Amino acid sequence: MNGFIGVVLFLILAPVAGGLIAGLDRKLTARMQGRVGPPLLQPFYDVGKLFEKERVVVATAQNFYILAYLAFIVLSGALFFAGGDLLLTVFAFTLAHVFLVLGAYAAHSPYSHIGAERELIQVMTYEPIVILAVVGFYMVTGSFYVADIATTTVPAILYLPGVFLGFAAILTIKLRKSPFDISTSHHAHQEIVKGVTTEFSGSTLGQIEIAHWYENVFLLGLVYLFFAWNPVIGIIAVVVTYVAEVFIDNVTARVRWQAALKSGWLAALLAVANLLILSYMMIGGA
Amino acid sequence: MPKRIVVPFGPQHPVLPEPIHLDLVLEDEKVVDVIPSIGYIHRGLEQLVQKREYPEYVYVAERICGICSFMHALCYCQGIEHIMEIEVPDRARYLRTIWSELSRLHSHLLWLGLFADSMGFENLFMRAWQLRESVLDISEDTSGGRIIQSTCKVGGVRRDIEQGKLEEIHRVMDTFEEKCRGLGNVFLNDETVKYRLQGLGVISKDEAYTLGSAGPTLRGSGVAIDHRETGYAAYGDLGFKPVVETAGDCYARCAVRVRELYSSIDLIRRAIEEMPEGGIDVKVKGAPNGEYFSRVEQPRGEVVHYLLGDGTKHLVRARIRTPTLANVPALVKMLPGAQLADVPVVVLSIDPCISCTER
Amino acid sequence: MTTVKEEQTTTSVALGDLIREVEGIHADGYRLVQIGCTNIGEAYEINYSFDKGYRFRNLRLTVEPEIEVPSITGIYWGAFVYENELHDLFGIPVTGINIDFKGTFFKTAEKFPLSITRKGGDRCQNV
Amino acid sequence: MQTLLFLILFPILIACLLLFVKRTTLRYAMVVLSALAIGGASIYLLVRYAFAGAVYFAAPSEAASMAMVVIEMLLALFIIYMGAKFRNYLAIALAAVQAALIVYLEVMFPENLHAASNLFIDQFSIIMALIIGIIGSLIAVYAVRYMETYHRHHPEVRDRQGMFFFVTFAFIAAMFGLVFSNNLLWIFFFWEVTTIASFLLIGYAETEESTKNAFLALVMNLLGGVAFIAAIIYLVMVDPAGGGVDLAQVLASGDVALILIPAVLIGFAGITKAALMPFSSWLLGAMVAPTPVSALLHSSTMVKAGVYILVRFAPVFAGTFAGFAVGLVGGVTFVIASAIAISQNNAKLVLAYSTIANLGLIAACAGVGSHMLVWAAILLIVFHAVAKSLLFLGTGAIENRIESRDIEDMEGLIVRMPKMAVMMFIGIAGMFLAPFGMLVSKWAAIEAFVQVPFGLIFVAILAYGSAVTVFFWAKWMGKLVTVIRGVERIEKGFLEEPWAPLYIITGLVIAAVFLFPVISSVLIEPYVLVIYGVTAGLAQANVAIMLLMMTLLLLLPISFLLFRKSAKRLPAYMSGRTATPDLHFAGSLGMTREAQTRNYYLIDYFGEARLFRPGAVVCIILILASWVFAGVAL
Amino acid sequence: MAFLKRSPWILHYDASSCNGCDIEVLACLTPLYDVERFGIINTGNPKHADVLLITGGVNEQNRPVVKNLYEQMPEPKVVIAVGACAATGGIFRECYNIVGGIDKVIPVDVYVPGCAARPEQIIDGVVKALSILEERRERMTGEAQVQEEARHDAAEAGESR
Amino acid sequence: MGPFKMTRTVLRNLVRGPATRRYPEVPARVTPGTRGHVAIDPATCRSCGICSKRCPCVAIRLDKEAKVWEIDRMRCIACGDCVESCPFGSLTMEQEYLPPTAEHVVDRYTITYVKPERKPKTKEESADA
Ligand code: SF4
Ligand code: SF4
Ligand code: SF4
Ligand code: SF4
Ligand code: SF4
Ligand code: SF4
Ligand code: SF4
Ligand code: SF4
Repeated sequence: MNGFIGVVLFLILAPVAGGLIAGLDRKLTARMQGRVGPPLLQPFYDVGKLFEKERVVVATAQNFYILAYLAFIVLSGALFFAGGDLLLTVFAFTLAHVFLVLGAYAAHSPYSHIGAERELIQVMTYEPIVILAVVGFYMVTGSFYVADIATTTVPAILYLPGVFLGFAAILTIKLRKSPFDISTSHHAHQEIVKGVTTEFSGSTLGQIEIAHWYENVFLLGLVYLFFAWNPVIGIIAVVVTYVAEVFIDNVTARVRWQAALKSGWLAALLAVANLLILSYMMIGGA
Repeated sequence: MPKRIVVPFGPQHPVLPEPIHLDLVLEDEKVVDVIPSIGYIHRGLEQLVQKREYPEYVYVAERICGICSFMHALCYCQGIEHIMEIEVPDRARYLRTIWSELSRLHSHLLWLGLFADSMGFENLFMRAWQLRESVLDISEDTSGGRIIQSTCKVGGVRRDIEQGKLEEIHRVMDTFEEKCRGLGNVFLNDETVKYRLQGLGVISKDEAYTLGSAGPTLRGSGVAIDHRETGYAAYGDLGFKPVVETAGDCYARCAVRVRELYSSIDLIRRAIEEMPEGGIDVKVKGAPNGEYFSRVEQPRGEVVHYLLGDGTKHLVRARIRTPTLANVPALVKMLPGAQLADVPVVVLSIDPCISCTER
Repeated sequence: MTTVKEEQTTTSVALGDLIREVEGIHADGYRLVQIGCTNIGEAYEINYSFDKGYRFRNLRLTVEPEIEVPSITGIYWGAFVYENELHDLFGIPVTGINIDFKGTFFKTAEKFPLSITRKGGDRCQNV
Repeated sequence: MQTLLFLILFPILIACLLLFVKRTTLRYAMVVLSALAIGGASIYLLVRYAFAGAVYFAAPSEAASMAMVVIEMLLALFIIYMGAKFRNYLAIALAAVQAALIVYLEVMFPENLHAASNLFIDQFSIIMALIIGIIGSLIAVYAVRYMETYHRHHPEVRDRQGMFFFVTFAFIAAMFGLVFSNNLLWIFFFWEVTTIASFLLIGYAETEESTKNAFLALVMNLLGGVAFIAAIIYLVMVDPAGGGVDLAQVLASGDVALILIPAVLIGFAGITKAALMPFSSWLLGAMVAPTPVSALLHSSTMVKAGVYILVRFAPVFAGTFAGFAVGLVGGVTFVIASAIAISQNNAKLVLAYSTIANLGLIAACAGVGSHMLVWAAILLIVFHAVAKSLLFLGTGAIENRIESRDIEDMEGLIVRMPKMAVMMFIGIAGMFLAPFGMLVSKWAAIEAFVQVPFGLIFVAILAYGSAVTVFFWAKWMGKLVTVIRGVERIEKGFLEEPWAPLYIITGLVIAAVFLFPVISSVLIEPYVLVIYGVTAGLAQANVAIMLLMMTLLLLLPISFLLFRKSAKRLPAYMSGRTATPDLHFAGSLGMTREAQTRNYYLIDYFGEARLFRPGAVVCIILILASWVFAGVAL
Repeated sequence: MAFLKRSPWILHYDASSCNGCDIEVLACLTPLYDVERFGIINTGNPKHADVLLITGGVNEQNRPVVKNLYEQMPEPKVVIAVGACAATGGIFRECYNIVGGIDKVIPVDVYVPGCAARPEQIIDGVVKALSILEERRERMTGEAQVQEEARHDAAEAGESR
Repeated sequence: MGPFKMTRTVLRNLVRGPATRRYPEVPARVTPGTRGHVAIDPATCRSCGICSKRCPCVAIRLDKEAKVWEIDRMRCIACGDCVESCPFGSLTMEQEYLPPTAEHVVDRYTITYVKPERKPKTKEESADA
């Protein structure tokens, strides 16, 4: 029953929260750059605007994949907030991104194609660490279920500092922030124009934005799990992590994809090291 | 060669402030060949000498480019003055130097911003452009225009800067220098920036020289050529040493420009300190008859205005060779081997200014 | 008092001697500054400008319209930008350019806008 | 027992008949009918024995064994002949060694060479039989049409279709024999038959390259064969269980330390046959053969024999360092082969590397050998067989139409061959996406590895390996769905295309997801339960969610109708450069160029040249380590 | 709801300007002017843009580019000509290679005078364009029904070729 | 600070608040020397035509017969040459920038200067033809 409530709350509140987070993000970024920045509700205006625009496509099929992307992002988020199996959630999440990439491929345009390739490199970059993070949770709490992990009394972060650091590193990929915003980014001045999203416009672009909001809430949920033993600390940690990501965005240049891939995989190695030590301790302790 | 793709890059492209087009031939993301195509800004304004009398052509020269606007005017005016053997008052020479160096500051800061942007360092872009506004404010205070100063004319300058203002600029320069050094520190010492720049787009000293490169592109490869050394305007009085780096990569070119910020600030301060009294212009009569290759060091390198007059009010020919055109061959040599992500960085590293290149 | 520390010299060169002269200048360690053209009514004056330590040397080649001019890109690789320009704006046939844009370097509304035999005349924009 | 014998002998009969059939239509009819018979029989097997547990049959032994030895000798002679003809002395040497060892065995230990029961069947065998019986015979059906077209496209190749189908069916028969035998000597016999059969099929085109690759496969597999026979000799000499060559008794033997040595040797044979590193090159070389051969080798036969034997021995490996090392060979193979797959643009090579990778994964599961892992390994075998056969057959069908097996040339297949593209799409999805089977198995493997000591290494390997897998599959998928302009549709209606096997297998890929709970609970879980006393499975809730995902996936395309009408079409963004809808733009120097969209292959990072050798070296070290560990354990 | 007015995304293109106006357009994005206060984002991609900001007098080679960019923008959209060059050709009017003003190539909705146009003027220009944009949107939704039908038919006709 | 040299700037920005000039709430920065737009005093213009001859953009048109002085605001580059060259000081450079318009405007002024013997008429100005 709890799970059901979680799902409903997620479906309704996540876009609101995600949009507000995006608004705060932009505001904060602007302040870090010495600017005033847009109104807090700007992301909602933007998406609202996108739905007012004309539908323009290169190939009709491209919009279909984006709908699937949105559907599976929502599904993976819903699975998460229903307290479901974390590993399955992660796989659904990957599936969603494959749809995004396919949408970009379908459009058959040079820049969206390069964006798609880069998006796939990104998936390849963050996938190991995400899986390892899930495994880390299992090792600490003995369960793959979000419901169990979220209600644990074990401070996961103390056991998984390396995993958390690795996860924080790849979070910049998922939030599309410097230094790893290689496939598309929130600002225009990129060598591949808008990358994956180049050929999407109007309501389809709006759907991508909404999916992004859902995704961010889900990702922050993952961050929360590291601190779940104490909800207050958990929420503070989520806020601090997010602010740190915005900060990193503002103090780094974008790197090449090679460096992104290397960093992601090194971060995963860090996580592996962390888990190996953990398993050694557990065997030793047992 | 099976695994190659061709991607059109530009003319409209968010990292390019100005339209150029590149056919990029890529292997995955490695650039194996690049063929530029330009001409999107070619207006044909050299031809306007036939429609504008030579004093009015200054306004056209200023608009060859909005960034080093003043220097084009300066180069043009110095050329006409040389042909007509006009001696410009000392105060005008000093004022010209100040405006020149202000232009350089504004141009370099602008470029640093765009360069940061090409690396995806948005905040650094914002910072550089924020600092640049101080220069634009001085420019507007002294000339009435933020971008296009329009203060140079044949025979001197159009406006004077009063003493109080000069002192204020001198004061502003102190705090401004500190801020610039903070900015320069990021460009020269930040790890992510170094990662993006070092070893990228290398041009050796010999190559840079024989390809005819100019400005920071040349000096970044270790060749100490800077036309201010010849001592036009007040540079002869103030003394000047070129800024040189040796690595020849994007980082070196960036470093040259960063260090030139400091040297420009210094020149402005000394010009203010040594500012002579007197008039700012002389009356100009007659028309130029003769030819001259007028050369001035712009932010991007030496600009050449070849002026040919036949004693009428209209020049026969004004041929403008700008530094970017001279740097294009070097660019074509720099790009192959870079990654797609580096294309904007390498392209910007020569500080391409298409507007003057194509005229 | 301005004293500009530079010297400018201009020497004429015949079409046949061009390559040899340029080779000599290259051997002397000069760098290429520019190649520029002037339409002097019935012929073109092409200035090849070189510089070494602020010593500015010009080779001046005077050619009639339609006369082929050899490319110096074999000596100065980067000369292609200027030579393409000579072709596109003045209609001077330059032969053997290493990167020949074949008239697409500057795409202009009228062909060879600065040539002697300019066709289009002035465009009236004063309306 | 009759069914078992039928499945082994009937294909041989058909094989002999096909040797003499020259007309395609007749051949087609025969193959279809026998496919129905074989498929039907394997399904009957399922119905008959699914709930019966392991059933043993004391099949006729003396005569059969004699026949086998004779055939083995003949085969050895054949190899020596071929080796002499093509000057491959290594093959001759290995065949000679093998023959000598067999003779040694027969002469020295005649009394120990009996198993209590020579044939048996259990749930695992049923699964294997279903794969061989259904997928294998579908491939055979497909092959008839394919070979016809093949010869039309390759007039230079000598038409030996009679021989081709003879070997194909002999192959199927041998595979049945292999999975039904309880006598290690019998297993070895069938093992050798598959080796020779693959040798013949790979060399079918009789070009220099195909002959070379055929010998490569032969030599590597013979190497495994030598290890196999060595294992049997060791078993017979020590006779730890007292059961001689009786597989069931060997496995049930309590003295793990003693069995470990033959297990490791047989495991080595499995490694060669399953084309794990460093022996992957034979499977890659096998790509020169006509596509149905690849499909056969990769999905239902040959390599599956390798992992079959590994999974059989999993209980022996479980918890030993030797087993761990064998598992690591699989793990390393998995991650390296997946990475190399990124750099390949030849569709068949991508499939080959992916096969090697997946076999590696199965071997990793088997080597570590906990109950959950065996459960996952069997799932992997099932799902891999289904999806991979679809992909191979699909690639073949596409190749016949567009005359290229380059993935780049499959761009826009959704426009040119929509039905084929959808089938390929489903096949690829089957290989790496939730909720399809492969992914589910990987998921199960991760959950299982976490629970064994040092399993973390495997988890890490899986984490990296799956990441890489996503990349190379998704980019292929992307090529398929790219919508290109200005091309013709080159595919006929549903019924006109000879694609019945493809439709069926596509159906199987999807059905496998829905049937997965049944397969697991009816076949795999009981098997695991019998061996380990505990069983594994997926939580009910998760199964439900997966079914939900699958349903969502199937429903989503309906929304496609929604988009059909409502949008304005514009050309792609080309930086403002004027361009045509088929992406030609005005390039520099006055040229018209096409903006191609090629996938990334990242050869500098994931190229064969860069990764294969290190991977092979690591694997050789691990194999040696497994022997050392096995020796030490003794 | 008129979200359009609160989120005008711009595309800037330099159609043969002298850079003066371009850098002022860019300056609008930077801290001292910060047009993101009005929800303005520089998208760099015509397919995402609502407002096309063009500088310069359009030369021969830019003519098709400008058209192409304009066509790639989804409705509703507006065009702002920034600076004297973009409005009339400015000082380069008489050059042989200049068409002379953006409106010779695509319809222009707002002209921003100046050489170079000041950031404040550019901001004013965008604000002025917003009401035009809003008008267009209303017209578009009104006509949507009709257009939808027409497009539908056209698509159908195209499909069944 | 460590590898990220931008840190100090970011922190300073956060503490000091935005540097933004809040146009339009705060009026645009102008200086006494700012070149905004050209203004004419039709009462003193003697129709000499020097301004229109000097203007590099040919933005000024003078019709001596009709006594009309026109300026094309969209063409003027605010160089100030006309102002400097007007021998009668009829032209001035104002600091205000012109607002953007939806239409291409040409401002037209009727010259009201009359020879000093006669009394000048009342000023009259009409914009937009
Ligand atoms: S383009 Fe060149 S000449 Fe023109 S202003 Fe800029 S640097 Fe100076
Ligand atoms: S290089 Fe040319 S276009 Fe660039 S700023 Fe200088 S003059 Fe302008
Ligand atoms: S309008 Fe002007 S440019 Fe055109 S013909 Fe008349 S005078 Fe010449
Ligand atoms: S002729 Fe006019 S439009 Fe053309 S460049 Fe010159 S001023 Fe601009
Ligand atoms: S209006 Fe002036 S500043 Fe703007 S582009 Fe034209 S000449 Fe340059
Ligand atoms: S006002 Fe001066 S310039 Fe004009 S006509 Fe009279 S005397 Fe001549
Ligand atoms: S300010 Fe300059 S451009 Fe404007 S009218 Fe006067 S002279 Fe012409
Ligand atoms: S404004 Fe001045 S210069 Fe122009 S016509 Fe009138 S008096 Fe003459």
